[in-house]
Amino acid sequence: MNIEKKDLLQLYYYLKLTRRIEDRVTALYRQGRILGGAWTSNGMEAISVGYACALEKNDVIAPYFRDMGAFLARGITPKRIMAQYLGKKTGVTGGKEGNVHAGDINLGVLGFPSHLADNYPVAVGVALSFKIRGERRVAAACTGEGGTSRGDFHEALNMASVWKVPVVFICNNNQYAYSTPVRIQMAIKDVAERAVAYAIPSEIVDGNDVVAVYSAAKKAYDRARAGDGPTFIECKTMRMHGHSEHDAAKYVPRELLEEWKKKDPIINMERYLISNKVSTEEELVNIDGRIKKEIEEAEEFAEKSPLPEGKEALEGVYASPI
Amino acid sequence: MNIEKKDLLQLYYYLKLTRRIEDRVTALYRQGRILGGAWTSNGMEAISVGYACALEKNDVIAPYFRDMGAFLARGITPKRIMAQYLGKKTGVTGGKEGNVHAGDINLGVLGFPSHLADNYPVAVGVALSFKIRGERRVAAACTGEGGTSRGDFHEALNMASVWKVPVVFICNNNQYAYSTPVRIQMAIKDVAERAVAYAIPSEIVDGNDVVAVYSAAKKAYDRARAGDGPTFIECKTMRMHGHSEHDAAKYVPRELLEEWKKKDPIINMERYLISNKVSTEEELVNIDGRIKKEIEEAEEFAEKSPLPEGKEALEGVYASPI
Amino acid sequence: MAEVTYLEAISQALDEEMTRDSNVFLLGEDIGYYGGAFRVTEGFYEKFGQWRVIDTPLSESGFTGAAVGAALMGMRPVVEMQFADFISCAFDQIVNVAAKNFYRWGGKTPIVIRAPFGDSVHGGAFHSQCPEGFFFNVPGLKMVAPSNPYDAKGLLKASIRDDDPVIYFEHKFLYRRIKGNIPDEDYVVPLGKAKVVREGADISVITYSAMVHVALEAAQVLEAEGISLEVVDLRTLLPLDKNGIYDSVKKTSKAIILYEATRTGGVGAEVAALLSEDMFDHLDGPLIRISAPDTPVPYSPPMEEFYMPRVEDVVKAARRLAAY
Amino acid sequence: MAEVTYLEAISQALDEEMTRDSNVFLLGEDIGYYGGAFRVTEGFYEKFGQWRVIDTPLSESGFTGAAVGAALMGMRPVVEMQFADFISCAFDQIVNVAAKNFYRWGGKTPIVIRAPFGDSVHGGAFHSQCPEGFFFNVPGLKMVAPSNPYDAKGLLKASIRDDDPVIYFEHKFLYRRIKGNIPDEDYVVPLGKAKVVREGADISVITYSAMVHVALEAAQVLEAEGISLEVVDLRTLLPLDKNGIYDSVKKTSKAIILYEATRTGGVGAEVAALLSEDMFDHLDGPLIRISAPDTPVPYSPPMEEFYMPRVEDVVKAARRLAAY
Ligand SMILES: Cc1ncc(C[n+]2csc(CCOP(=O)(O)OP(=O)(O)O)c2C)c(N)n1
Ligand SMILES: Cc1ncc(C[n+]2csc(CCOP(=O)(O)OP(=O)(O)O)c2C)c(N)n1
Ligand SMILES: [Mg+2]
Ligand SMILES: [Mg+2]
Repeated sequence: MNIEKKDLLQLYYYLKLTRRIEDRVTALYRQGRILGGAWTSNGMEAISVGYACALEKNDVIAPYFRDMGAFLARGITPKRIMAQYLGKKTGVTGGKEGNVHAGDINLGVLGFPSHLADNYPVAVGVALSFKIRGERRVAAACTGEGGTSRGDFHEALNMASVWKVPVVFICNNNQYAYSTPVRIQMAIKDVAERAVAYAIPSEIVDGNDVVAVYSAAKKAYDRARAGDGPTFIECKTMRMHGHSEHDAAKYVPRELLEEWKKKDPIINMERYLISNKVSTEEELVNIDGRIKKEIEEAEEFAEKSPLPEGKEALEGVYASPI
Repeated sequence: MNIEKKDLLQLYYYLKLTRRIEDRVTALYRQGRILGGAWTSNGMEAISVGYACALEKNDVIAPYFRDMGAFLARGITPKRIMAQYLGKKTGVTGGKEGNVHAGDINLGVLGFPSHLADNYPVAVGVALSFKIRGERRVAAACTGEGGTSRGDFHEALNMASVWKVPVVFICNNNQYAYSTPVRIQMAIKDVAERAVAYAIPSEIVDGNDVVAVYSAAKKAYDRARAGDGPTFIECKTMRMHGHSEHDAAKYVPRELLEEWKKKDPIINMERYLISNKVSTEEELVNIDGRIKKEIEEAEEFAEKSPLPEGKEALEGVYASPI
Repeated sequence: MAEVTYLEAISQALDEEMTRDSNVFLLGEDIGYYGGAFRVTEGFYEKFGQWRVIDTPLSESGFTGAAVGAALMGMRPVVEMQFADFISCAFDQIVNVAAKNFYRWGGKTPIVIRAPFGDSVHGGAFHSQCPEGFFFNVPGLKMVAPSNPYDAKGLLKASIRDDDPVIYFEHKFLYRRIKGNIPDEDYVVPLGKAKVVREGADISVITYSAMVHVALEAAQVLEAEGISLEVVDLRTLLPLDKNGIYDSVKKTSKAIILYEATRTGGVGAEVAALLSEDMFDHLDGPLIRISAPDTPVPYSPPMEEFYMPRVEDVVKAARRLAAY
Repeated sequence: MAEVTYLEAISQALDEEMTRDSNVFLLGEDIGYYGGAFRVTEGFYEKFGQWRVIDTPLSESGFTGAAVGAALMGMRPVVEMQFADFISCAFDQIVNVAAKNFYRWGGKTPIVIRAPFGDSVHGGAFHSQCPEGFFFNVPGLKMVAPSNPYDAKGLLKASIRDDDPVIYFEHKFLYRRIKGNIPDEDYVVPLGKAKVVREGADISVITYSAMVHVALEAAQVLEAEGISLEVVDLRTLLPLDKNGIYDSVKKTSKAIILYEATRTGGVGAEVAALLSEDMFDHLDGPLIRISAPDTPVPYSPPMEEFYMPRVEDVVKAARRLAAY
């Protein structure tokens, strides 16, 4: 696939933005400034950046909680995201929800329900609406490999294939579901084998190679848009931290982490851009500088934003209150 | 597989018993003597008879509502079954439930919950208990091809394979789920393709050939007992009546029914027994005579049995009432 | 004006809403080519085509989730559960996704879930349940349960036009047994409004769905004895029309709460709780709940009959309260 | 006697029951090698082995169904939901299979489902719910919700030894915050018995789980004002200990019902309904329910605080009732 420079640099930008924003989240969580939990996509950024950047403006995503990159790439700004983490009124959900449990229908981002794989049937319904209305839009849904053990995964893929709707299922296979390794999550080697049961074509890609993810996603979206139905894309990666910030992940063999450290998606991409002469080191440093500034501003914005008032808890239960 | 004469005759006996008892159920339903619904396994008897007869005494089944043959083969007597249909106190559930929504733990028969495929994870749990306790017993669960679209199907097969427990999944693929043909139930050709997603070996058998079902089941049980884990068996058949007695099934092409009429499992088996000189026509007529008598007695028993009293409805909600 | 059955009223509402708004479409098992287990959508497949009357795989959670997704895109899906009993398979999608989307992130989710419920077909524990209690502790959901053709049509239209997820409980017993006149013109019955279906002076019977008819029968029996029942049909179960309930009890000072679901934790408990909180000074006697007992629905006729609330239960309770 | 946390009490109960009865085993996500998201089963994997502390795939419905199957074979499985919020995925297996097996066909189903519930970790709508209301209209189930280490251990043992399906709601807020002395010897706290945890004369506060501590705090505040609260800890939610509740209200004639779940249709409604039916002649004032409002659990601290029932809510309600 021939990808233009501006698109490649955009991929790089979102990779780096994701990394830096999540690093700040982690720091703020450790300072006790973010309450609840903090889950990041550290080392896995290429997946959500890749699948989201390959979409068109009118497409829709049903992300899961490691998809910060997709939130950003869809246009949810760092300001709104930082404010969301701090529970501020200016956050994506006005403080109703924390971290990436958020959505913005105008940007084609559905809110992530914690219950893993619940977003898969929802994405099928999104795609179904496109099919019914004859729109050339696609839906992309992502979940972890653990989430693929849930019944809703099965029901979603089955419906999608029978109805041949324009949905692409992405799976972040980071080898663990919390502490549970793939080996006791499923008896197959590749999650992609699951797609066989629905006659859905699948592809396995290096989840640490953003260009690979982007290209595979783009191809699948094209198929979907052409009316050829769903695709399943398994992105192989590794969760480099604990499940969340409060998990030391002692259950992960250190060698595994060492091995994957070498495959960092950002370093990968920098190497790619420079060795292919798409970009210069200087250019990348400039991008990074821009990102740092953006995040500083976002953080400042978030800090200065007001908290909601307690009684706002009562608002917005119904779209048409009685 | 070499099957002894007595076992072959037993298969024949249960096939015929199932057919005759369900014919009576249908007649009584039409007379308004059986309330609610009446679902039969007409033309599909070979499946439940086959998989149940291949089991050992201590094994356990999690049947579904077309498994009259399995109920009978496990030793639930025609008397108790007829009384069950008539809502009598002497029925399998004492009137608490109707038709084959029944179970008898002492005979290794779990009660069927209407919610299709709910019995699949339950059967995995049964098999898990055998594994934990080191018992050489197996569990067999059956559902229709429609039921395999449910999430519980997926979760069950996945767990069974990861845990390698002694369970055998049987699927009655009778080409329709109520009015829904397989073509809009799933995008694959054979239900057995679903097993690939779990690395579970599968077999497709002629569901109208009781010897084939019996042999495939026996082989799968042997595997399970040897500690080699689950098997999935798809039995191809055809639902020869409506979904239930009140469905005329106009949505089924008549030619399909004509075609499958020629493959009636009972006629199949009679032909097999006689052409292989296992049995004589006379012997089979005698068996049938015995069955007729048994059913007459069962019906009489059921008719004469008392109905429960209304207030018995309050009993048995809890095993340990507080 | 035309006389229609309760079932025809439902069918008409679907037909008219689908004709009015191309965003309305249907999903469920056997609703298309076959016309539905209860034949509510007979002829729809021919009229609206396979993509507006979708025969789904056997996947309640899946197709409810799909309805949610379509609703988020501006469609107005109406899901049919073949029997309300199977709604439990879609429980998670309903309570955690559909009901919370709007609050959590502003995702409008206008889905309607039609759930044929209640005892009538001698179906035993799995074809007779009244599952409204499962969903009664779920903010963000709405629930309605009409008792007659007029409300059946008007509430279904209102539910389809509403921007929130609504579970529409249609009673199987009423399908072909209850007839009524309905206007020829388009109308809705607004969500959230109870209705006094019989005025009375002595005791309020607060009830819904099929039990409304039991209450009305009891009222007739009691009239002869000089006890005057007022019958309040809740129509919408969630959120409850508090004022509608209170207005009646202010008048009568006594209340019976009648429902077909099992006793503990159902809609009846909430009505009692509301009255005991807000109407304490108006109450001249204990509240009496009449419901099914706390058991699964039994199959055998004598037990099934025993299980169901009866006219005589209401009559007895009313006599007791009248004498209080 | 030894002082333990609420969490340690739960852990001890599991350990002792597994040691006592080889049929007891555990299933859940990350409970084995890792020791559980809240570390309740830390060290169990090493002690009991992988087939008694089973790390399951991410399949709540599946592993709950598997527990049902094992229970039918005479095992005594204890299932852990990682958060109670995820119990909704297993709803169908719980209400239709586990809860109805015994009634429908005599299948004894002694499973325990441990559900860490309640607000405490600033987890927002999906890590804070009190889902007991979902299951409160389900005959055949039992539900318990201990408020302290003694009950936590005793009720868990009783639940494991019980022959029916039990949902065991353990409150995340109490895990490490509440300590108490428990006997060294084996003991159980029988299911179905409420407990007066503070004697009082004027007003009964009927409550359970973490809210017991809110009630006790309020009682202390009010003591200074001469208002004497009696605090009744329900302990078992299903079936409710009616007599335990009634005995207290007979004494005080007034009642506040305090619960963390959302208001409509929860346990509180049923307690109010029972009192308004059976204790009408004893009541000298309206019943007052104090609960979370009817909204999902909000994340941002000011809203979360607003959402949670507070000591001052109880104090105010008690003053109002005392003056009644
Ligand atoms: C239905 C459900 N059960 C349990 C959880 C709790 N939980 C949150 S993340 C997680 C592990 C997820 O693993 P995976 O799907 O592989 O995603 P990853 O975290 O590895 O990206 C679990 C068990 C949940 N969110 N949803
Ligand atoms: C979860 C669930 N949804 C819906 C139903 C209603 N229903 C009963 S049988 C049936 C069709 C079943 O088809 P299949 O699984 O192929 O079994 P068959 O009747 O063909 O033997 C349906 C939809 C049900 N029993 N369970
Ligand atoms: Mg993972
Ligand atoms: Mg079928």
